Amino acid sequence: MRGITFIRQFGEVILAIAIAPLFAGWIAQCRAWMQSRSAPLVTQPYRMLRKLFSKDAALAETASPLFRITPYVLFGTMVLAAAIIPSLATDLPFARAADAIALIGLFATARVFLSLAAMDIGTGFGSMGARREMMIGFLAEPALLMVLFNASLLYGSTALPSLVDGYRAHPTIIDPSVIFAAVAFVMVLLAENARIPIDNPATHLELTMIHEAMLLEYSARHLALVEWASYLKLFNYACIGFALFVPWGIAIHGSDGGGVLALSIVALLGKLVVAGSALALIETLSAKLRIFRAPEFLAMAFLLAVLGLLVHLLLGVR
Amino acid sequence: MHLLHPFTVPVINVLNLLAACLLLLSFAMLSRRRTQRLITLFAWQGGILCLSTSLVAYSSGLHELYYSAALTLLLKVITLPLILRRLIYRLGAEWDSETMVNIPVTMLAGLMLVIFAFGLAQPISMMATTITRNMLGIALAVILLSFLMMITRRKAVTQVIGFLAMENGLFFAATSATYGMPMVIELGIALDVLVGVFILGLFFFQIREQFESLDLRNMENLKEE
Amino acid sequence: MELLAVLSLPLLGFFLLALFGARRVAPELNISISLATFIAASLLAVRVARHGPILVLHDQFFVDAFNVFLVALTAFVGLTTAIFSRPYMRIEELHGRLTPRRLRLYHAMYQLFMAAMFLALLTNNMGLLWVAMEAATLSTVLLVSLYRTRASLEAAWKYFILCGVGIAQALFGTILLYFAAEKALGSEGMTALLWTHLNAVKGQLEPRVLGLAFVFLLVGYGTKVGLAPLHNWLPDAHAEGPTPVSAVLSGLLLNVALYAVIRCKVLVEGSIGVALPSRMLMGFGLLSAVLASFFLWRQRDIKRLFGYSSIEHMGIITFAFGLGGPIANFAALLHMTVHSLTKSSIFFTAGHASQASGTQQMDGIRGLLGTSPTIGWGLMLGSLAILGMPPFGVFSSEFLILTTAMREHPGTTPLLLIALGVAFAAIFSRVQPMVFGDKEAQPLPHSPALVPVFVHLALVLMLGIYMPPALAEWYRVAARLIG
Amino acid sequence: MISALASTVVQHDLRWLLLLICAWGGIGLAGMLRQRSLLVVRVLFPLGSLTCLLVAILAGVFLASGQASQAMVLPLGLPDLPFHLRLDALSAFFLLILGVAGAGISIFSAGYFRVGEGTSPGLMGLQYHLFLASMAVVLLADDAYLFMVAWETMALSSYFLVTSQHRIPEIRRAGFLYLLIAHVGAICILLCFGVLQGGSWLFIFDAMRSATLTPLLASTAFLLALLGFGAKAGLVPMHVWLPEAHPAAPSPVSAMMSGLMLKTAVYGMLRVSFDLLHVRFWQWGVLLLALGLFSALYGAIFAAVQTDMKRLLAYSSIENVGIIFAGIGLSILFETCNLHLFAALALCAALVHSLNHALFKSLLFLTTGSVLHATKQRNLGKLGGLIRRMPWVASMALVGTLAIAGLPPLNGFVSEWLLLQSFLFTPEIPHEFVNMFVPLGAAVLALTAALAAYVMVKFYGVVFLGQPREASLADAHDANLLERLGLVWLALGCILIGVMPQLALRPASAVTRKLLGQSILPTGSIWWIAPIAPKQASYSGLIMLLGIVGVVGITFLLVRLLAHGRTRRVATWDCGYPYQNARMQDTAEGFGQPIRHMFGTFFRMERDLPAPEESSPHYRIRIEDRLWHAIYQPIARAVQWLADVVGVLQGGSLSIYLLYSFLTLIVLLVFVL
Repeated sequence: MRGITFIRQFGEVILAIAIAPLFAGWIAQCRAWMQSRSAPLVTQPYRMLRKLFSKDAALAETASPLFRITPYVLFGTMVLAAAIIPSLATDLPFARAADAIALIGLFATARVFLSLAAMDIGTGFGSMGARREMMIGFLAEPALLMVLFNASLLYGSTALPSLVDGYRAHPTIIDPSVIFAAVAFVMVLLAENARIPIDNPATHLELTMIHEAMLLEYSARHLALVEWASYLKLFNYACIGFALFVPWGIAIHGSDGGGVLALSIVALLGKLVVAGSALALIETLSAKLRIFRAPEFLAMAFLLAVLGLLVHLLLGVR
Repeated sequence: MHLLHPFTVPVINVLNLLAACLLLLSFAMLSRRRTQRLITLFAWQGGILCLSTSLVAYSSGLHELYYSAALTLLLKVITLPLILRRLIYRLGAEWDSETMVNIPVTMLAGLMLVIFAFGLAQPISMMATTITRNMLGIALAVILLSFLMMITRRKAVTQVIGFLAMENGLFFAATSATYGMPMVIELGIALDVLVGVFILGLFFFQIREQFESLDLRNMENLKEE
Repeated sequence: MELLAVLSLPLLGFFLLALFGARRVAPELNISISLATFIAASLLAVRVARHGPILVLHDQFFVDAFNVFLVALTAFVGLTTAIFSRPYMRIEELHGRLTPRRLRLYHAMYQLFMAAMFLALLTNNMGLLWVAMEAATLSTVLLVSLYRTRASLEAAWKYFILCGVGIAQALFGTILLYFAAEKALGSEGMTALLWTHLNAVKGQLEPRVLGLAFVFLLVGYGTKVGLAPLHNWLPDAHAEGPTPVSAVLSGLLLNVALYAVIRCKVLVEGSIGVALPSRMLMGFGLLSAVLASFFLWRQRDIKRLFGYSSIEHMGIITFAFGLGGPIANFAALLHMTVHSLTKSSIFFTAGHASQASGTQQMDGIRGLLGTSPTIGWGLMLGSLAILGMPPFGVFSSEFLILTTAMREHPGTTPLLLIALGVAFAAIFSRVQPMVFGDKEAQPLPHSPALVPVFVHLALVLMLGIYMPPALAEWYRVAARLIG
Repeated sequence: MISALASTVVQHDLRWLLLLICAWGGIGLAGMLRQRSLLVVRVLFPLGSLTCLLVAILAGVFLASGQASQAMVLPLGLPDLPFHLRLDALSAFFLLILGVAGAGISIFSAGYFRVGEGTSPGLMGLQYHLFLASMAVVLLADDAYLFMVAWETMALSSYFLVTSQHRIPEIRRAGFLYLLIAHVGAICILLCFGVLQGGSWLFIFDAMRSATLTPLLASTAFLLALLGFGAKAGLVPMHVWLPEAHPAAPSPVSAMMSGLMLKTAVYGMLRVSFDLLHVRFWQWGVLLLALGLFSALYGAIFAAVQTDMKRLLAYSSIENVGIIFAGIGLSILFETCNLHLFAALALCAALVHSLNHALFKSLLFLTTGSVLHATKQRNLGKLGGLIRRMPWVASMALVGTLAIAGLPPLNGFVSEWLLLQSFLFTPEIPHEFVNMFVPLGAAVLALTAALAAYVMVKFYGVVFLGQPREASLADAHDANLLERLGLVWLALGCILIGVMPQLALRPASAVTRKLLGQSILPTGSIWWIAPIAPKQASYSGLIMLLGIVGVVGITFLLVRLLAHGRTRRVATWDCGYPYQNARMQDTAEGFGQPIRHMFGTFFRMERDLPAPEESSPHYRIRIEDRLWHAIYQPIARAVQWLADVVGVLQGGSLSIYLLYSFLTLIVLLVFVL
């Protein structure tokens, strides 16, 4: 029994690592389609990773060990996060190590490391990126926390697997607050993953970039790990969203067997496809905001999440 | 007892007269400008005090009071005015006069004080067994008037005279209310007053040396800026 | 026997020093007489502690726990001040501010002043008390004007006139008291003014007269205590007199004057009840504390600053006596002790500090720690102690006073606290830059005698942490006497 | 044999503690023998550190033994009020904090203090150990008098420590402000005790415990305690002294003040509100919560715009104290609504955060001390790149930075997690509006935590990372052995509690059992903590750490094996910009710019903008606290005005003086009539 859960846990992590670049590739492809550009292959991220891994690394003279260790830490935290989030099943032995709040903490750890590494070299771009990244972070975190609060109020837990279980236990209830929370979550997701309208993953325009500014000095395997970590982050966020709002298809506690697992994999892939195209659509439809409009955007997210909370408290659905 | 004494009634009358004179003198001191005049008035006050004390002594048969009267005569009629006169002579201040606050206003304030003092003393003097009991009010009035005089004066010498006049009032109060204090204390008080005047005399010279004048308006440097 | 020694030794000292005060050995003579007085006072204190109150010489002298405690304190501070003044006055002489003749006057008057205070404390006769107080005033007037500068003359003049007038009021009060007593005790001449006799019959004294008498006595002796608004002489006299005189004025004379007020209060309360006198004392106390604290805020002269601080503390003590009851009286007595010790030690250090800097202006005194760590630390610790910082003893008494005030008159506590807070800010903001900072002052030509400072502070510290049971018992007895 | 020894130790815990406190006193006095000798410092401070350790062990043993309390009366103090001492779970917990953090700080101090920096080492040792001892006595005091004596001794000794470099005017000013506010706070505390005795007029804590107060009186006592302890803890708006005094002090002293002394205020608040007061009202909880959260946010925002590294940390202390007070407030709120388990959770969070803050804030202040010694610089704008010069200090500072930023798997996260968990239960509170508003507190808390991360990235990034902004930084040297020992001790503490939160939760639970009669769910497992129920929420720092380390290790190996590219050292690329230099990095001001932009209303800013044609343009910005101008300056002006008014009374004219006494006489006579 224990063995099986550990294997499942391991499998889930491997799957996450494997398909995270695919998800990014899928979004890029959708975006290109929607913007009537010729699309890169959906496997483009894998190619890039492979190319980067095979190169020699060029490290700035001033880089400290912190700079070199950060890609690994980033990758490690994201993998750990993937182990905690119930993307396929809820009976995960690792999930008990961290509830949703700890998950936010984990993401924050990654963010702090990345920002520190960006400041390590001592370039203007690096520190600017770090500053902006931290700014987005402290604005997004409260909003995300409110979203999770909302969910945990519904099901009386902050542990993600318990949330999913709880949802499955009362599938008939759809709380009106969920809608607010979902919108808020999507906004946070966009901000946290360097997406339009906050950031643009495809630009190196100095005045606007946030995430990319921090990666300027990375190369080869380090860059590959950082990129992979950011694919994983996007994937993780998507999975959190699925767990919170559309948990259909996730194997809950006690439901064993290969069939269920296969079904849940299919469900996950399906949800990713839909979510990816939706994200691409949002990105296509919106324009990049000036950096100082970002607080307004995130304040909006926060407001929505709080509204959801209040709606829940007011309507008192329990 | 004392009341059976044949001269009782006239003595009281005389005493009352003297007390009234004392009050009058106090008012006179309040309004005089010339230092020399003040000293004269002060000496008169002492004289009246001496007279009234001996009268009281005579009427009450307390011999101690004769000593008091003698002490008063010695100190307040002879010694102190003499010292003061010599002082102002040596200080060259015989002809000093001083400007004062509005005299009518001062007099009016003095009048209020007299009324206040009488009112205050009345219930107390009712309790007294002495024949001079009604004079307690006058004594208090003299004290308060001297106080007022000190407030209104701007010269060191006149302020001291005011201070001594107050001492007179006190002495008068002691005699009238209680037939005087015990002798030891009287002596002590007298000694203190004498020494005090000596010290002040010394001071006058030092003040004049330092400030070139006995005007107290020069002595307002120690204050909060 | 001890009592006679306490009274006569300073008097003897006065005559001796009046003759030899200008000699080189005069300071040592001064110290040894003070030491002898202190020994006699301690013996007296021990005797009273063992055998209870003493009445001697046809009841003219009376010693109980209340005044023997003050006698011991006075003798002690008198001794330490004499020790302190030895190098201090030498330096003053070197600086050319004093001549040997003046020193003779200083030494003689110092002993006369001590004698007057002992007489005031020990006498049982209210009239003699007055005489002694007046004598103390006269001797200190000469001490305040010792430098014969314009400022010191002005200060002495104001001191003399204000206290003279004040004490004249006290005399009138005494006359009224005698007047009332005569009716109760009969016109026995010498006995009618004896405090013990009065105390025995205080219930029969005429309330109306005693009420009036108390007003005059309070205003009279209160002027000497430095109660606002009768305090105006105090800062001037403290600032302009020689420092040892400021120390004894603050540390001793104010206490003695307050002692007189309290003796009167005990009598008056027996006649007219507790309410009126305590309300007056509390009113004066609060007003003094609050006004003084705001005055403190604007001071520039170091000795003036601590003069105002004395007003504040006298206000607090008066307030505590006004509160009455065993705890408040206990606290008031304790506060008298610690205030005397602390304030005199502050004046010692402040005196040396201004000598070293050549000015009494606090702006000119900087970086004492650099010049002389002992002076610096003495001033700093003394100031903290006087501001009521634990573990110093001032805090213990303030703790007791505050808690009793909260209990009896909760409305007064905010005022007290404002006074304490403002005083803290005022004094500390002045002391800190004097003690700290870069050094500007010159080293002193004579090494200062700072042992008294630290002995005082150590005693104050001890009283804050540990009170010997004998001392506590003594205070308790005295507090009970006051009622 | 050992168990017998242990049991005797447990039975006489308080006596042993007293002995150790005396030992501190002795160590301090011993330093006075050879005031100017550095040897004294090198020997005495380690001894003091050892004593700290023993204190921590004794406190820990007491907490583990589960005794109710030990009491003692000393034959000192006032005649009717001898010194009472009592050791119970609450004091033991805070003694534990004192001991654990104090040990690290003391051993660091042994390497830190030098001759010629302000106060002589011997005197410093006396003040330092007096400070330690008085804090311990504060925690043990069982009557108001001893408490006040110890409390003010603590203030006084720390004041002298703060002003040890008194030649600098700013330091003097800071010291004055500190002592003044401490004194005013102490007066409030004294008043609070005066109200608490409730008519018994006994100032022993036992009497206060049994006193029954009316709601009005109880609330008054609570508010006074809040003012008094809040002033010491640095709650907004009584915080103004903190960012002045903490930077002014030598770094180990800043560490003591921030790490330990602020905790005594927390202790006092807990002692009064949970132990001495017999009732609590939910409004108190709301007040404390609001004030705590506001302080937390305020501290974080101000920390983000600081340019002095120690000031930054000082503001961060305000933030953390705010979090602790918010936890206490929440606990009161729950407790008054009979939600005892949640109250225990919130209180536990506050307690654990106290411990955590003691560890990481001390650690960070100590690292600033090392930086200060190595570079003589406190200004963030003149530091940078120290990670290469001072690897030891930098790596320890990194631990502290991550911990204080509230990142898993370190200790800062644990307490914030617990507090957020307890916020989740606020909808259970049966008061309308309150249960709607309080969840917002969680958002404020999250915002604060995230801002703290921002602040700490700024701190660490600007000080240790990047390129040195000044040439002189090239000869910075790393900390010496004793200093390293202290840093490592504290850093290990941060890591250990992060990974094994049970170590802190067990003692904290002993406290909540005493104060609330309830403790959060104990788990036997060393792997998890699950304060309410495993299904509800669980956290494991250990698994997190192992997970991250494991994944990082595996990834590293895999990359090593599969993608074995070489590493070349090249010049910084920076988008190919060739004129790159150290001055182009973000300065402290630059890093704070988004915060200034967003929270501009909190600040009072003065900008000096250069004119366009200036040859050497200079941009300067000064940021001040609005509250200073809004609250403190008017008070100072009012006092000044009153002093001016009063000054008229002493006009110098003798006649006027005589008039005063005359009028007094008349008035009193009328009064008697």
